[in-house]
This record gives sequence, structure tokens and C-alpha cells, in this order.
Amino acid sequence: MTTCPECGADVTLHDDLEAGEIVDCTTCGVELEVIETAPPVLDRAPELEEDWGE
Amino acid sequence: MTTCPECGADVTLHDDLEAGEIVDCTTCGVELEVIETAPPVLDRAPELEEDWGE
Amino acid sequence: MTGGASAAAATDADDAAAETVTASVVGASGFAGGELLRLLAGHPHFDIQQATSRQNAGKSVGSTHPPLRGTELRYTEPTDLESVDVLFAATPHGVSMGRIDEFFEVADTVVDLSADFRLDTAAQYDAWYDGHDAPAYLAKAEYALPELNRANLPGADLIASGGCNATATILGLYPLFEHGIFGGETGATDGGVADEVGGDERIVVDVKVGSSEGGAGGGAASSHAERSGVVRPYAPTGHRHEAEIEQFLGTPVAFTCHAVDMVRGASATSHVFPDGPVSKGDLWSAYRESYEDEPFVRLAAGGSGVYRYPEPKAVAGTNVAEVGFELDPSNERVVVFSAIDNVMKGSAGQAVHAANIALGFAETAGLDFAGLHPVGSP
Amino acid sequence: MTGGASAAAATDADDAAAETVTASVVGASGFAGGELLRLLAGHPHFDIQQATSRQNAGKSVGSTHPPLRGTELRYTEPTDLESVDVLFAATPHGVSMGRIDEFFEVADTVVDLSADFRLDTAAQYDAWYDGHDAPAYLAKAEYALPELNRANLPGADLIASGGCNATATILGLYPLFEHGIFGGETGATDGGVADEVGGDERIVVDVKVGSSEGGAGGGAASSHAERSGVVRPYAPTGHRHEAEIEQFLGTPVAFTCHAVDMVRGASATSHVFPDGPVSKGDLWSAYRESYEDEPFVRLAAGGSGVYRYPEPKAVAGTNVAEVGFELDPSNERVVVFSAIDNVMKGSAGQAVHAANIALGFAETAGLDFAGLHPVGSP
Amino acid sequence: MTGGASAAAATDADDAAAETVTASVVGASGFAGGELLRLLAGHPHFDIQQATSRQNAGKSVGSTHPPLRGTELRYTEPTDLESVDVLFAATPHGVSMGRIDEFFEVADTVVDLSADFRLDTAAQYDAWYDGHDAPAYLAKAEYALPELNRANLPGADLIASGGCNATATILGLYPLFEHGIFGGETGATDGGVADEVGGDERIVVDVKVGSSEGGAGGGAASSHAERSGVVRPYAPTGHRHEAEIEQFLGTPVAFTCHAVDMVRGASATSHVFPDGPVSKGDLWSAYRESYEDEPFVRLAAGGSGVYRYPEPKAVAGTNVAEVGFELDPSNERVVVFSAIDNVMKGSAGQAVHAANIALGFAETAGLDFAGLHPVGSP
Amino acid sequence: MTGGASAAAATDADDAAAETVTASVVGASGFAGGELLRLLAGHPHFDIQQATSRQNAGKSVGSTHPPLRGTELRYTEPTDLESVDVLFAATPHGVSMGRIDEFFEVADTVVDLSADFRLDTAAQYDAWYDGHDAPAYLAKAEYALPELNRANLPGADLIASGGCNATATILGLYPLFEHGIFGGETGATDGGVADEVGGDERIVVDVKVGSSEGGAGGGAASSHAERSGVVRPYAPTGHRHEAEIEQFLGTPVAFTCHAVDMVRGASATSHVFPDGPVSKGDLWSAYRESYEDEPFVRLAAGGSGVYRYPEPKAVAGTNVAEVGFELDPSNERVVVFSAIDNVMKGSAGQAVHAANIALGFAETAGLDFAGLHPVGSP
Ligand SMILES: NC(=O)c1ccc[n+]([C@@H]2O[C@H](COP(=O)([O-])OP(=O)(O)OC[C@H]3O[C@@H](n4cnc5c(N)ncnc54)[C@H](OP(=O)(O)O)[C@@H]3O)[C@@H](O)[C@H]2O)c1
Ligand SMILES: NC(=O)c1ccc[n+]([C@@H]2O[C@H](COP(=O)([O-])OP(=O)(O)OC[C@H]3O[C@@H](n4cnc5c(N)ncnc54)[C@H](OP(=O)(O)O)[C@@H]3O)[C@@H](O)[C@H]2O)c1
Ligand SMILES: NC(=O)c1ccc[n+]([C@@H]2O[C@H](COP(=O)([O-])OP(=O)(O)OC[C@H]3O[C@@H](n4cnc5c(N)ncnc54)[C@H](OP(=O)(O)O)[C@@H]3O)[C@@H](O)[C@H]2O)c1
Ligand SMILES: NC(=O)c1ccc[n+]([C@@H]2O[C@H](COP(=O)([O-])OP(=O)(O)OC[C@H]3O[C@@H](n4cnc5c(N)ncnc54)[C@H](OP(=O)(O)O)[C@@H]3O)[C@@H](O)[C@H]2O)c1
Ligand SMILES: [Zn+2]
Ligand SMILES: [Zn+2]
Repeated sequence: MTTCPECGADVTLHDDLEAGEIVDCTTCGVELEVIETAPPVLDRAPELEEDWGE
Repeated sequence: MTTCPECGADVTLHDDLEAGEIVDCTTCGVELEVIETAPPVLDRAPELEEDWGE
Repeated sequence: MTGGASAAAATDADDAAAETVTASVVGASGFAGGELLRLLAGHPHFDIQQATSRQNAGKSVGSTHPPLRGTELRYTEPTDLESVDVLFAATPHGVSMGRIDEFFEVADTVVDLSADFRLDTAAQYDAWYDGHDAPAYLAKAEYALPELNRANLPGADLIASGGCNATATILGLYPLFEHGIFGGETGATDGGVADEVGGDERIVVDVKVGSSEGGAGGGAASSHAERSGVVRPYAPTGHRHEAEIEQFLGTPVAFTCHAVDMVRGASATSHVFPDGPVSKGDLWSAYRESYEDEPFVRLAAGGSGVYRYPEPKAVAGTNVAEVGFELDPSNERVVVFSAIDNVMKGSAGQAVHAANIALGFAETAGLDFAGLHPVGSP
Repeated sequence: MTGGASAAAATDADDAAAETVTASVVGASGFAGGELLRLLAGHPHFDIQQATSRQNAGKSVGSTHPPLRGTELRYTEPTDLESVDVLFAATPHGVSMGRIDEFFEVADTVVDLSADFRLDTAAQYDAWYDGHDAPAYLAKAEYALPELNRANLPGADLIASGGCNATATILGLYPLFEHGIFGGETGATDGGVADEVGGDERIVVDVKVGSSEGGAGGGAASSHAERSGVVRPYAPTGHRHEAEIEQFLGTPVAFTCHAVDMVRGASATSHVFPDGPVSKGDLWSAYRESYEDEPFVRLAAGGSGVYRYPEPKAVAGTNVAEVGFELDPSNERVVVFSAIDNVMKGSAGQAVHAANIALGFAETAGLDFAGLHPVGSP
Repeated sequence: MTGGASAAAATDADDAAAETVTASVVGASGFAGGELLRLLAGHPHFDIQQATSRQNAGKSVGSTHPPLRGTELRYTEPTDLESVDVLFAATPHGVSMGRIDEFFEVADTVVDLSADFRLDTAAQYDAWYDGHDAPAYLAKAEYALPELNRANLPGADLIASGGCNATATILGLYPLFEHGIFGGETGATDGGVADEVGGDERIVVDVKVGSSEGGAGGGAASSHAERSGVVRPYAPTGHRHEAEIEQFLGTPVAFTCHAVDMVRGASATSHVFPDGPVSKGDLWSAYRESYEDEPFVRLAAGGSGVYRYPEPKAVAGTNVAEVGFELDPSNERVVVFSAIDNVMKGSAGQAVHAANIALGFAETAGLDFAGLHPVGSP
Repeated sequence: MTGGASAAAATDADDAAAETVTASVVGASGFAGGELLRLLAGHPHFDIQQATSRQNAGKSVGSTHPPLRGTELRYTEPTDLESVDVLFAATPHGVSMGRIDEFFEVADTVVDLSADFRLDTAAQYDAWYDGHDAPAYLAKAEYALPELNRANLPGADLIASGGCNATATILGLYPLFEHGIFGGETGATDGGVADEVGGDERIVVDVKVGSSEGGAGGGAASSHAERSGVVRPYAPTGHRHEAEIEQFLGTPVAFTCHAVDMVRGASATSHVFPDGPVSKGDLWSAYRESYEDEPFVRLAAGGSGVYRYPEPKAVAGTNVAEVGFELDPSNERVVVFSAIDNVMKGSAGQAVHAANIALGFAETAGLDFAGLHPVGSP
């Protein structure tokens, strides 16, 4: 159980976590990169934006 | 000017045609592969089908 | 479009080129009537004189039809018609037949968009509609589906513009009849084709139409909440356009109509089982010969990309009919697709096309909009 | 629904009532797979163990499927399957046949939603698809269209859930065959019907489908701008579901499919020309007898109001098939309409229905959502 | 959903669990009334006694609402009401206030979905509507927006279910007020918040709604052809729900409403300029604290994938409100999004939720449908 | 349209009337590029020389754009540009800035539809985009929003056609600034208005757009199944068009964008709180004075019937911007509505309009299509 850096909610993680893996927070939905595994440290994953007529 | 193997219409082609190039017939729209260039010979190009709930 | 004005169209166009005639539209607040106004306003040879609406008399035509905003023209009562060269009537069926004498008092040429003068005999009306009030006019009227009977139209006094679903269906099937792929010997009727087709040969026509076919009236079933997203059988059997199709092609069709989620558009899929073997080459020859000089027919039968067969959104806003076909070897079937914009090629556009021919204008005058891409529910 | 659980459904339901089994879904990020997750999450007898997606491994199932937001379940790789009672596979055709041995290593029962195990013989696969990787399983697999072959399903190990367009078509036509209105003597195949129908009798099936049939993958032709408002012939001839229909009804059909502007829904209009005369009463008797005890079939054939015949939006989100008909005396034709939600009765709902029967649960368990009114493009 | 039934919901649920009460729906042929029938039919604690419609008296409820087909219940006249535990009224505003004494003669509890009993004083009605016929009931009525004033509802006799657009707006803004991010000191009114907010602080609320908000009545502007594909300002200023919002939040809002192309759904975008600096973390804390135990509120504020912020199609058919926000540092603005299904959380679902609380049932009873994916125009 | 070609437009039109220039389109297979081809094909003064697409090189332009079917023009590679009078570039932002020297080698006039040359300084690019490759051209480029800065365009070499959402927003707000209703003293920038507006005055702009704004590329979020029926916040804050709007109006705006279910169309609702009291008369005066001679602006602010305020479907396919307003006395707010077709007035139409002015053609040449009624999701 780790805290989401975006919204502060608890994030449930599976056991065989690997660094670099991308999970999402089930509260705010943000994509999180696993930085460290024991104990788990998460950070916002970088993302690509869509360009809508801009 | 060549004849479309699908619909029989005339197909207008540009000068610097290359073998292997894909054009389409402006009458029936079928994709045509340039097999030979002088004189131009065209054949139906192979295509991928979409799978709609089949 | 397939290639510029057809040879037929060009004949008298030059003589008439400088001419301008006056025109009025009865039923101008409706969908077909509004489209007529729009087309006439952009037409080089027509000056709009009057537009009628009982419910909107006194209001400007832009109050109901956004593309006409800013125009000074106001609706008048349909009983206050002034003299005019051409009168277009876009009223529900039954109206024109009751006022046809009046119409000819004010106009030399009457172009009617309803079903009132499409059939040949009063007996047919009794069978499909509710009896005819002015049967004497039936013989005088020319049915207008210019691709098939263009020759009848020059100088015509009373033009009965072909029905939307009938137009889509007939344009799709006609080359099969004209070239003997279906229907054997053809005996022309009304400029049309066979009337001695073997009765046991069945053509199934499955049509999909948009909500504008129902007219501007509205009603519970056509409210947005109920009509959105439908595939709704609305004329499962006995659609009145069967009469027109049979009269023209000389063979009955098994006709079923569905409402789907679009505003403009009629798409007819006809399933035909020819007597003998037929190849794709035969079909291409037939369709190309029938339509290669037509300014308003475009063939689409396979090809590549997103738009391979006829579809209504590819012709939305235009007077073009897309026609195409596919061959199903496993069940010896030809599937014919045809797609039109019901408010254009299916009514107002076809009416203007017919008037252009009747009056000697260039066929494509006022009808050159080529459509939009992309476009949503047209 | 027409009347509560059918007699057949009740048989073993009580024994199994208290039982809960585990289930996993392969291909859970897709449209059919997501629907399976939704149904299993609300099902009294299933506990979801795993949901696979290669592209979304590690993410929560709610990240792709809004109805599942808040659920803690995360996607796993399809290669990391754990032991489970029932494995549902909702992958593109070709995937399950290649992994079927693996699937049976982890699960007792496999329910496959693809076409991989629907046909009887490898020869049929060669004709309609690209050859079969695991032909030995074809004989073991039970095709699941419970209204027709419910009896085959209890205890089945490998279930091949019927295809969406095939399900709509077969459910519409079946009563005509079962009651001898079409197709003469019937010889049951696979729980189904006639295989000696006269080859010259033609049934035309004209189908309209929503965009979810194409799956979650996307592509140029399925972008909103290109796909909105269409009536687009996409399988004019040679649709692979013809194979399933022919196998089941014992007669070929002339099948054509159109994309229309809805998301969920498949609507089949079948045009049938029976050999002898038939009355509306005959038709009502046949359809009522075939379906009166069915929990998931609802008849709609005329009536009044806005919703008179089957239409997809009336069944959107449900496992119900609406079936109806109209008689066209003028051309001796029966027009049959049937409408389903392709993601439910056409795939995930039908799969759960079949699993309910296979495992002895109440047939309607987890499938009782009755739909919405009003609803837009479902 | 965010996490199962809230603590508050569970309180009396067990006591009431076995109980079944009778209920009737006045105005049952409408959109909100039909949804009430659907929800009550699937509810463990309600038995439907009567459903009224003047226009459809004698017809079955399935004749207007496809999900209810097969049900034996028929419409009765609204003047023939029998005794019942709970009466739901889903009639146009003005009807309930005129018949409220009658309603209480036949029922112990009245749940009204119209605006008739939502405001506190007759003066407010004069300002926003056309005067009130039964002002004595205003003080007795409990406004129902359970997330905010749940405590007022147990045992309530007369419940005024919150309006659709007001519900969407209030649920979005409430955490900002509750946590002092906007509006300073709050003085609770009617279970609600501040009524002494500085008048110069402006909140702009821009709402987009589906066609079902207009009810089943129809009319020219709501025909499919005219209403499809719109972004149409229909209440640019002066929308009556402003009254409800102001009463509840204690501050006026600048409110504008647009019709867009969907059937179900109301989406409110509120643009708020807080007095002091605020971080995303502050916002997350506020929203999570306000709603983490709520069974029918789901937060969506950024995240990844296709569905990042609240949107109506993610909640179509459900009683869930999606609420979320974004921070615009460049202009010191908080943008709040909230999305509901107007026929559910915006009317019938909210009414059933309130009745569940009033009668001591589990809050989520009968309201557990989680929605569909994919779904078109909901 | 409001009144025929403006005085300004007529100036040099006669001199240029007989002239025909050659033009090519880079990025012609896209949505804006296809519209350019359509407009140029119907334009009296342009001959299309080349149309580029990397993915479709060799294919006919009709293969991607149905309105162009039958045309013999085929796509060429964008690296094979021939000499031409005018080059239109309709490529994603970043492409033109990298090839601008090349473009000027082959063409005298370059009209760019992307954002590459819209802003005044490289610093602005760094702030809103990703840095600029050819900053030297920024000072030379003329921003094109002809209603505001027509005078800058005649003879311009490099034209940066205004962005779709910026155009809708600016056209709606401009009369308020021009007539001092908002923003106090105005100091013209780039032909535009105030740059010393009080920073605490807030304008909220809430925009709704169709799917064609996303271009022809597609992607998961823009598939029909996911994008249908949405009200989806896609640029809640930080939309890049804010830069253009601020540069032009001299004041920042609080800008939020939603995707809704239409294909063409951008609709901006701006909520403005003027400093002093303002009447509807004041507003009408301001808007009429600003726009009465404009050929492409139409006012709609109240009135009667179905279409009372600006809405995108009323201008679909046209180069017209509908602009209107409403006054909200209760919160001293002016609500401004403006609606355009993003593919026309928002990109290709505006570009052709600007080119007409730059080259001395009649302003409306090639841009006279008035739109359709009824029309669905445009
Ligand atoms: N819509 C199509 O796709 C389509 C296609 C092919 C043919 N048509 C035919 O075109 C005709 C018009 O169709 P529509 O769809 O445009 O219908 P519509 O939208 O309902 O319009 C009908 C028009 O007729 C007027 N009208 C009605 N009754 C009248 C009367 N007794 N006397 C004078 N005017 C009357 C109406 O205005 P007021 O009531 O205000 O006078 C209105 O202007 C019909 O005959 C239809 O079959 C339509
Ligand atoms: N949609 C319908 O209406 C419908 C109706 C009847 C039957 N079906 C059948 O149901 C199946 C699924 O259809 P759909 O529409 O749900 O398709 P879909 O949306 O494209 O989903 C396909 C799913 O399979 C996964 N997948 C793809 N290739 C895979 C592979 N090689 N190994 C493991 N997983 C793989 C995908 O996820 P990853 O790529 O992330 O692994 C995804 O979860 C198909 O066989 C289809 O014919 C669909
Ligand atoms: N639709 C929404 O999204 C929504 C949201 C929140 C609140 N509401 C409120 O819910 C109520 C119903 O809305 P709706 O959209 O369902 O409207 P609707 O579809 O027009 O339905 C109105 C219902 O009331 C009946 N009715 C009308 N006048 C009546 C009268 N004088 N006496 C008795 N019955 C009468 C109608 O049937 P008969 O005419 O056949 O009797 C019909 O059943 C309204 O107060 C509305 O403001 C609706
Ligand atoms: N759509 C609108 O509503 C709208 C409104 C205002 C402004 N704009 C602007 O107009 C431009 C085009 O927008 P769109 O919506 O038409 O986009 P689009 O549909 O994605 O089309 C982009 C076009 O550019 C070509 N292209 C892409 N990358 C290229 C490269 N590196 N070199 C040369 N050609 C390239 C593409 O064809 P190939 O990949 O085959 O070469 C295609 O023809 C954008 O800058 C956009 O911001 C669009
Ligand atoms: Zn989080
Ligand atoms: Zn060809």
C-alpha cells in the first residue's frame, strides 16, 4: 500500500512489482511509474498529449 | 493512358511512373500496382481487409 | 462528378443562357420547399417571386431556414399566388391534385414534388393512395428522373418529380434492366424499361433513410430522444414507392424501409438474382455505359480507402447519386447499392434538374455543389 | 422480458445456487472482454480472478472501462494465467485456437467468444477463414445459441459462443424452419435444423451494425469523423457469419452487412419467400411456440406506438433479442426483423448465458438488466 | 463506484430489509416517470401499484417504455389513485402543487420530481416561476440531494427531488464551499452551505444537456432533424435552476445552458476563481473528504486514457455523479466538471435514493447498475 | 449572408477578376487540406497544381475526399514541389516552420494554416509550443482574421491563417472591445485591439468542438465508439489558442474546451462581466457597427423559431461566423455566442478568404456556399 503522489489516495499494488512498470491510481487515474519496489515508490509517468485543432 | 483491369475505364498516369508504385483508378477506385512502366501495365494491388465483429 | 455536363444537357443551354424566369414555391417552409428556395436563390436563371407557408405567413424565409437568413423574402399565404413562369409545389401528397387548375392559372410550368402526378393511372392511385382528384392530368404529367427519361422533359408543362426512395432504387437497378442482365426483353414504358419481366423473379430492396424524409412536421416518433440511434423498420411492407418502381422498371420489388440515424440520405440496397451467369466485367460495362455521360451519377463499386461503395454522407447536400454493386458468386447474386440525398436528388435537386431540362437551361445550373468531407450525419 | 426464467433454465439452478466459481477473462480490455468483466462483477456465482491485456498490463480495469472504475482489479499479461474454474476468451479469431491447450491446463471450462470453435469442420475454416490450428477441438466444442441448442450445454467443457450477426439472423429465422414455414423437412444438425433445404430457395439477409462490432482497435474508417452518420456497406458479400448461419439453418443465405450510426446493436432484416401461402396467424403461432418460454427473446411484430418492430436501441445493454415479422401479401414475402445488442446477446451476454447453463446456474443469473428508455444511439 | 455503500446508508438498512412497500407513479408515461417504473420494478422493497397517464390510460406500460414490455401493468387516469405507501409524482411543474392535498389523502409519503417544492419560500416561486398554489407545504418539504442533506430525509413526508442541472452543478461546487476554498464562512441553509458569500465573487456555470431533459412531449425544436448535431444555447440566461443552486450554495451563479447531441446526460462546467491560492493537492483533499464515502459520487480529475474527466456517457443509465476538476494556474481558476444522467441522478434515481433513505432501506437498493462501455450517445 | 461583399472587398476585385493563379496544397489529404482542394477546385481564380500526401502519393485526391471523386489530380510527395503562385500549407504545427525557406523557393505567397506563424515572438512560442525553428519569419507573417485586420493582407507574402477556436472566440468578443464595453482603452496590436486591459477582469470562454478538429489521424479517443455522444473536457486549461486570443484582444481569457458529438463545428460561449451597465441596445449597436458590412458574419441574438442564437450546424459547410449575445441582468453578465465551421471559417475558408484579399480577388470568391437546412451533425 502506497500513497498516490497526485491525489493522496492509497494505491494497492501487486507483489511482483518491477521498477519501470506503469500502474494507475484507481482513485485519480493518473499513470504512475514504479521508481523503487521495496518499499514501493511511485511517481507520475510522463505522457503524450493529443493535439486537437490547436 | 492505360485500361483499368477492374472496370475497363481509362487510367491517366503521370510520366515518371515507377514499377511497384500504387495508384488508384479514378473510376472504380481500385488500387492498382504498376507492374511495368513502358508501356504501363497495371494489376490489382493486394489489400488488407478489416475484421468487423466477424 | 463524373465528368461535366452531359451531351444531352448542352443542347439548348446556350439559347437559354441569358434568360431569367420567375418562380414561386408552394410549401416553402417545409424541408423540400426550403431546399428549393436555397437552390433557386443560387441559380443563374431563376428569380424567386413568392414562397408560401400558412403557418409562417409574414415571416422571413430565413426564420425557418438558416441558410436564407438575411434574405428579404417573406412567406405569403398559398392562396395569394401571383403570376409566374414556373411554380414548384412541395406540399404533402393530395394538395397539388386539389389545386392543379389554380396552379396552371398562375404558371406556365408546374413542377410538383409530391406523389400526386407520378403514376400513370387513377387506378394505381386507388390501389396505393386514396383516390385521385384530377385524373385528367395524369396523362399530361411527365415523371422526372432525368437519367432515364430526359427526352420527355423539354417543354413539359407538368412535371412530377420522382420520389426519393424510388429514385435511389431505380437508378441502382436500371443498368441491369437496360443491359438485359435482369428482366429479359424490355418494353419501354414512360421512357423507362421492361414491363414483361417474369413475375417469379424477385428483387429485394432494403432501404435506409434519414429523418428529413418525414418532413418538418415532427411528432412523437421523430423526436430526437426517440429517433436517435435507431434502426427502425418503418415501412416493413407496402411502401408506396413500390408503385413508382414497378411502373418504371416493369417488375414488382420486395421493398422494406428502415429509419436510421442520419438527417439527410436515402440508401437502397437491392439484392438481385440474375437468370444467367454474370461477371464483374459485365456489370462494370453495363453501369459505365448507362451512366458515363451523366452529370449526376457517380459510380463506386469496390475500390479502396474508407469510401468504397455508395453511401449517403458522400453525397449529402449534392444532387449526385452514387451507384455501385458487388457480385456474390456463392449465391449468384448481384448486390446493388445506391445512395442519394433525399432532399436534393430525392426531391428539390431533381425538381430543379428537371426544370432545367424543361426550360432549356444547362442541366447542372444551380446544382454544382460537390459535397463536404468530412461530414457527420449529413 | 417475455415471462421469467424458462422451464429449462430452472432445472439445476437450485443445486448450484449457493456455489461460486472463479473466472478469468483473456482479452479483457476489448469491448466484449470489458462487458464480460462487467457481467461477472455483477454475477452472483462468479468471482473474477484475472483480466488480461498486453497493452494495459499493470493498469486497473477501470482505466479502460468506466463502469469498472474504483475496482482494484488490474490487468495481467495473457501469458500469466492462474488456475481458475472458467476461462473466458474474448480475443480476435485465431488466438484461442493457438492457445487452447494452455487454456485447458489452467481451466476446466473454456468459453470462447471468437469464431475459432464455432464451425464443425476444419474444411469449413479453410473455406471461410485461414485454416485451423487445433482441429481436434472442433468436435468437442459446443456452439452456444441457447435458444436453439440449450440441451447440449450442461457440462460442456469448450463452448463456442455464437457470433453477433449470426445470432440475430438465426433467432429471427429459426421459427420459420422449426415450424416448416420455410425449408421443408428439417434434419437437425448440432441441435439445429434442416440441412436438406432446396437450394433454389433464397433468403436475403440485410444487416445493420454499430461501431462496437469493430472492436476497441480503431483505425481510419472507424474514426468518429469518418464513421458518423454512415450507411456504409462494409461486407457486401461473403461475410463469414454466413458459414455459421448455413451450418445452423441448413441453408445458404444471401447476406449483406451495413455499418450505421450507432455504437451497440445488430439488426437483421431477413426477406423470406415461403413455398406455400402463410397467414399472420401462422406466423404468430410459430414465433410464440418457439419463444414463449424463452427468458431472453421478446416478440415485437406490429403493435402500436413508437416501438413496433424489433430495434437495437430497445435492447441496448440487455441480453434480450427482439424478434418480429411482417407479411407482404403482394409479393408473398415474410420480412423478419431481429435486433440484439452485439456486445451482450451477440457476445458477452450470450457467453455468460451459456456458462450459466453449462454450470447449472439460473439461466438469467447476472443478465437481468432490462434496458433504458429513452436511450440515444445505444 | 467509489467504494460500496456509505456508512450513513447502512444505518437502518437491516431493519427495513425485509419490508416491502407499495408505490404509485403519477406521470408514468413521461421520461422521468418511466425511469421510476423501471427502477421500482427492479427494486427489492417496492411493489408498483399504479402508473398514471391521461393519454395512454388502458395501455400497458410497455407500450411506451420498451424495457417494461411484457409487464402486465396498465396506465390508469391520474384521478383514480388508490391508497399506497409512497406516491412518486413525475409531472410538469405546477401539477403537484395543485393536487398535493389529494396526494396526501392516498399516500403517507410523497416524492415529487418537479420543481414545485424545491424552493423555501413562495416569494422565490414568484420570482422564478408563476406563483405557488400550496405555499404551506414549502416549509414541510425536504429538498433531496442526499450527498448534501442526507440527515434531513429519514422519515420525511414530502420530498422535493433536486433538479437535474442543479444537482450536477451543486455536486461539483459543494466541496469548494465545504472546505472554504471558495465562499469564505459558510452558514448552512437547509442542510446546505454558505449564504453570506461575497456578492462580487463570480462563478460561471456552463451546462450541456441531452434531449431527454425536454421530456417526452416533443415539438418542432426537438425533432430529430432539427435537434441532431446541435450545440444550441437554449437557456442563455435566467435558467430556473439558478434559484435552487443559489438557495443551496448561498451564492448566485452565472448560468448558461446548451443543448448538445445526446439523449441522456447533463454536464456542468463551473469556472471558479478562488480568493486565495490553491493547489491540486488542496483540491484533491477537499473532494476526497467530501465524497469518499458516497456510494454515488465518483471522482475523475485528470488521470490517463480516454476518460479523464467527468463525462455523461460514462454514467449513462446509472445513479452515479462523476465529479472532477482542473487547476488553471495562469488565470487562478479552478474548473470543475460534473456529469450525471439527468433521468437517473438528475431525477428518477435521485428520487429513489431519497425514498430509500426516507424509508430506511439501503441507500443503493435498486440503484446498482454500473453503466455500459462502450456506449454511444447515452 | 448579411449583405454582399463588403466595401473593402470590392476595391481591387475588378482588376484581378480575369486573372487565374496557380496553387498547391501541402498536407492535402488532411481535413483542412481536403477542404482547401474543394474550395480551390470551385474557385474562379485558382488552378490547382499539386496536392501532397506522403501516405497517399500516387492515389487520386478523390480516394480520400469523396467530393473530389472523378478528378484526375493525384497526390505527390511533399518534397516534389513545383513552382506555383500560391502555396497553401495544411500540415501539423511544426512542419511549415521547418520548411518555410523551401516553400518560398517555389512560391511567391505562402498561406499557412497551422499555428507556426500566428504569434508575434519566439518567446510566445516557447511558452505555448515547443520553440520556433524560423523566428525571423514571425515579424513578416500577417495573421489572418480578415474581419479584424483586413488592411494588413493585400500583398502579404506569408499569411498565418487564424486558429479555429481563436477565430470563434475573437469574433464573438471583438465588438465589446472595439466599442469599449469591455477592456477600456484599446491599443491596437497587429490590427487588433487593447493590450492594456485591466488584469483582474475575467472572461470565461467555454468552447465546444467537433471531431474534425482532431484531424484525419484518428486514435483511440477519437474512434466512433468512444467519441460518440460525448461531452468530454479535452483541454480543461492551457489550450494553446489562449495565446492567439490574448495577443489579439490584449487580455487573457479563462479558456476551456469540450468535445461534443458533431463532426464540423466550433462554438464559443464567452461569459463577460462589463465594468459598467450595458443595455441590449448598446450591444446591438456595437455588434451591428462591427459587422454590418462583413460578408461572412451573421448576427443571431434572440429572435424566434428554432435557431435563435449562433449554432454550428447553421453554418456547417460555409465560411460564415454566426455571432450573438444575451444580457443577464441578474449577474451583470454578457453572454456571447459564436459559431463557425472549423474546417471552413476556422481553417480552409479563412485561408482562402485571406488569399482572396492578398491577391486582390473578390473577398467572397469561391466561398459562397450558404449551408444546408435541415442538416444533422454537420
Ligand atoms: N422530404 C423528403 O425527403 C421528400 C422527398 C421526396 C419528395 N418529397 C415530397 O415533397 C413534399 C414536401 O415534403 P416535405 O418533406 O418538404 O414536407 P414538409 O416539411 O412537411 O413541408 C410541407 C410544406 O407544405 C405546406 N403545406 C402543408 N399542407 C398544405 C396545404 N394544404 N396547402 C398549402 N401548403 C401546405 C407546409 O407549410 P404550411 O403548413 O405552413 O402551409 C410546408 O411548407 C411531399 O409531397 C413529399 O412527399 C419529400
Ligand atoms: N465486438 C463484438 O460485437 C463481438 C461480437 C461477437 C463476437 N466478438 C468476438 O469477440 C472477440 C473480441 O472482440 P472485441 O470486439 O472485444 O475485440 P477488441 O475490442 O479488439 O478486443 C480484443 C482483446 O483481445 C486482446 N488481444 C488481442 N490479441 C491478443 C493476443 N494475440 N493474445 C492475447 N490477447 C489478445 C486485446 O488486448 P491486448 O491487445 O491489450 O492484449 C483485447 O483485450 C473477437 O473474436 C470477436 O470476433 C465480438
Ligand atoms: N426529464 C428530465 O431530465 C428531468 C430531470 C429532473 C426533473 N424532471 C422533472 O420531472 C417531471 C417530469 O419530467 P419529464 O421529463 O418526465 O416530463 P414528460 O416526459 O413530459 O412527462 C410528463 C408526465 O406527466 C404527465 N402529465 C402531464 N400533465 C399532467 C397533468 N396535468 N396531470 C397528470 N399528469 C400529467 C404526462 O402524461 P399524460 O399527459 O399522459 O398524463 C407524463 O406522464 C417534470 O417536473 C420535470 O421538471 C425531469
Ligand atoms: N482541423 C481543423 O479544424 C483545423 C482548424 C484550424 C487549423 N488547423 C490546422 O491545419 C493543419 C492541418 O490540420 P488537419 O486537421 O487537416 O490535420 P490532418 O487531417 O491530420 O492533416 C495533416 C496533413 O498534413 C500531412 N502531413 C503530416 N505531417 C507532414 C509532414 N511532416 N510533412 C508533410 N506533410 C505532412 C498529412 O498527410 P501525409 O501524412 O500523408 O503526408 C495530412 O495531409 C494543422 O496545423 C491544424 O492545426 C486545423
Ligand atoms: Zn491518485
Ligand atoms: Zn477502374
